[in-house]
Amino acid sequence: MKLIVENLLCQRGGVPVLEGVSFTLGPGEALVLRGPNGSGKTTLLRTIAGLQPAAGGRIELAEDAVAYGAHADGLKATLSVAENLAFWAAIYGTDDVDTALDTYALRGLAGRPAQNLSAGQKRRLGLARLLVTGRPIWVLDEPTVSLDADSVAMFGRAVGAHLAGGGSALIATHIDLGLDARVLDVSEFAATGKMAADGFDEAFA
Amino acid sequence: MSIWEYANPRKFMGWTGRLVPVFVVLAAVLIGVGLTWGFFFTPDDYRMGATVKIIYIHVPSAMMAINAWVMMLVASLIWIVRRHHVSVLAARAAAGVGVTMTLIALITGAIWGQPMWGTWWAWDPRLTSFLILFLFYLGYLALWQAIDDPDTAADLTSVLCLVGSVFAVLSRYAVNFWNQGLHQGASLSLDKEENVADVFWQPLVVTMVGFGLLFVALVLIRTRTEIRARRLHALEARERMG
Amino acid sequence: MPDLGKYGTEVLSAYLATIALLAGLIALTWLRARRVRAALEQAEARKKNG
Amino acid sequence: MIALLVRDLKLAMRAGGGFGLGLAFFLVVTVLVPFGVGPDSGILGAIAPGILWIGALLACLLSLDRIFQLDYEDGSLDLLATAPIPMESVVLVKALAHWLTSGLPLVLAAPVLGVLLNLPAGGYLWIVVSLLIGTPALSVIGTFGAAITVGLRRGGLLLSLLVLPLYVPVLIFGTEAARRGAEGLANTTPLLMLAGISAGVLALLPFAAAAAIRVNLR
Repeated sequence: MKLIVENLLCQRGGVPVLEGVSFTLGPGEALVLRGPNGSGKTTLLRTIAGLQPAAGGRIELAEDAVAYGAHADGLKATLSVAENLAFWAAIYGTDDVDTALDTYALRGLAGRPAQNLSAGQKRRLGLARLLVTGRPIWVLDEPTVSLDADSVAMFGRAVGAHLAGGGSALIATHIDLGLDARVLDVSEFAATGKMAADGFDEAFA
Repeated sequence: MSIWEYANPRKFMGWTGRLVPVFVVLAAVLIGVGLTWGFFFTPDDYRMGATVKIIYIHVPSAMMAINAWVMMLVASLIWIVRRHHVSVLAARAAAGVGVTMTLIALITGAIWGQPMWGTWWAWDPRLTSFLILFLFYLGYLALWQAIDDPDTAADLTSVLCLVGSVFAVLSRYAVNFWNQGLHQGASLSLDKEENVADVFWQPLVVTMVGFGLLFVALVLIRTRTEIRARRLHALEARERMG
Repeated sequence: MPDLGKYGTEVLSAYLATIALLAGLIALTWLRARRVRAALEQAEARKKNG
Repeated sequence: MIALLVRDLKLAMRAGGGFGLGLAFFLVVTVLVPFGVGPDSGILGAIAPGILWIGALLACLLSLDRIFQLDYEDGSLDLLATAPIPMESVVLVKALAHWLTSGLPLVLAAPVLGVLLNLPAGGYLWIVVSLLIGTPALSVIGTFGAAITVGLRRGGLLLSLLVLPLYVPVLIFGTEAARRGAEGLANTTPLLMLAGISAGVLALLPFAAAAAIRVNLR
């Protein structure tokens, strides 16, 4: 399950943000995105996840391959940990809720409503959701926010297992996850306006 | 060069620049002539008396109110199919004119009907459907105001315009059905063509064409303004990005 | 001024309302056109020598 | 998709889910009317179908902006957009959930409130039938309005302005069917028109709503 990105042009609010972005992500590989805030990491990830149309260039990606994880974990406050995971498992048609609970040591919290969890526990539940999607390509935006040291290690191990299992991961983060991952500095692709997007501005300039 | 080239913003600004004054002058002349002709030089109607003179503003504005929405529908379709910025900006420009024309049609229609119905407002099917059209215009304009990103605004308003058009037609028939239900003897039918003797007819055509040209002139000016505003928004966004 | 008979007020009020609304629309359109044109020229100037 | 429906129903039932909100509002509106219109049962009886329909319509409107806004804020909408189920079916399921939690209770409560308004004897059956056919249309049109205004500031206010004009045909045919039924007149035409609108809306609007959501998620 490969992800190929060629000469991608990403836009935010009609203004080009990144241009000429190219990389490939094969099975078992991880790619970490670095770059200052607002340099377009989130826009790039949302474009690859399909939430935003690419303004130019090409993304070659199998259908239903991406599991997207963003700042907001998508948890329902009044549902318990187990119910949240069971819901997403049903949506994705998988049933390995138990492995997800064990990987992130949430077994003890299974019955507790999500609103009574700490920020770290909520984030672990959000990451546990990825295990339930059964999707090979993880596209994650700052996954380790509000995680303490050993939770980060727990996440690192989970990503390692995912890679070993033939999956791949594209992660925007500043923390070293202890993975042998290639690094891509997003600021190298900052848009300079050379590439003509089909936006309004260029047609007028 | 396909016709879409003409709608490229820069070319559009070019060829419309020369056209606007032409339309403005023509519209002013025609409306001036039509109204003075209709107001001063036509006899009173034996039944409606002098109120028949209101026909010269009610009919043209009512026609323009509907034409404006149809134009917005076409422009929205063009935006959705071909992503042409100028057409959706023209739709927004036309909405402003359309809502004013609907308001004029409503007010003049109510005033004209007053002697017949004895009240300022009667739920005549035609007037009621203009009232509903007016609400659709308000929703459309409010949606444009509520969204900052121009592309999102263009997409959402176009979808609303498409759906709104279907419901506007639906409401038109629902109102007809509903009014028959309430008072069997609805007002005497103010069908324009039916009781308009030819002496009233010529000035009416003149004012109609005048209103049409006024509509085109105003939409051209407002579209040019929208294009400039959109260009300004892009420049400011670029400045903010540093 | 033609004799408008008993409906004089109605006819006049209809014409006045229409003229007022049209004048309002034209004024709004014209003022906004000028304001946006001016703001755009400033932005273009800023862009040129910015 | 069933999982989404079950989840939404569970959320509605849970504390703060707002299940009884629409119903309570419908009750209050219907009780208030006689204070405004006067206790004369003759008048009330005549306008009862209209009052019940307007009450049901406003009660539906009340709970519309919660349909997508909560999911938008906690990120679920983004995740649903990348999930294997198409956005059109997400919209349909959301409309169905709204109908089950808000529309259906109104249909059941209407005859009870009809008593307060001195609804003529023949009217009870028809108010239920017309609401039963009409409320799905109210839910789907409302879901479309919610899809357009999700994520916009002051979306709730805008939602009402966009949706109410779209409700006019449903209100006209619904009330007409109920009123004629109450007076013993033939009301098959308005009922058929109402059913036509509900069917058409159910089939076509989810595509427009899904497109609107994709635009809002950009």
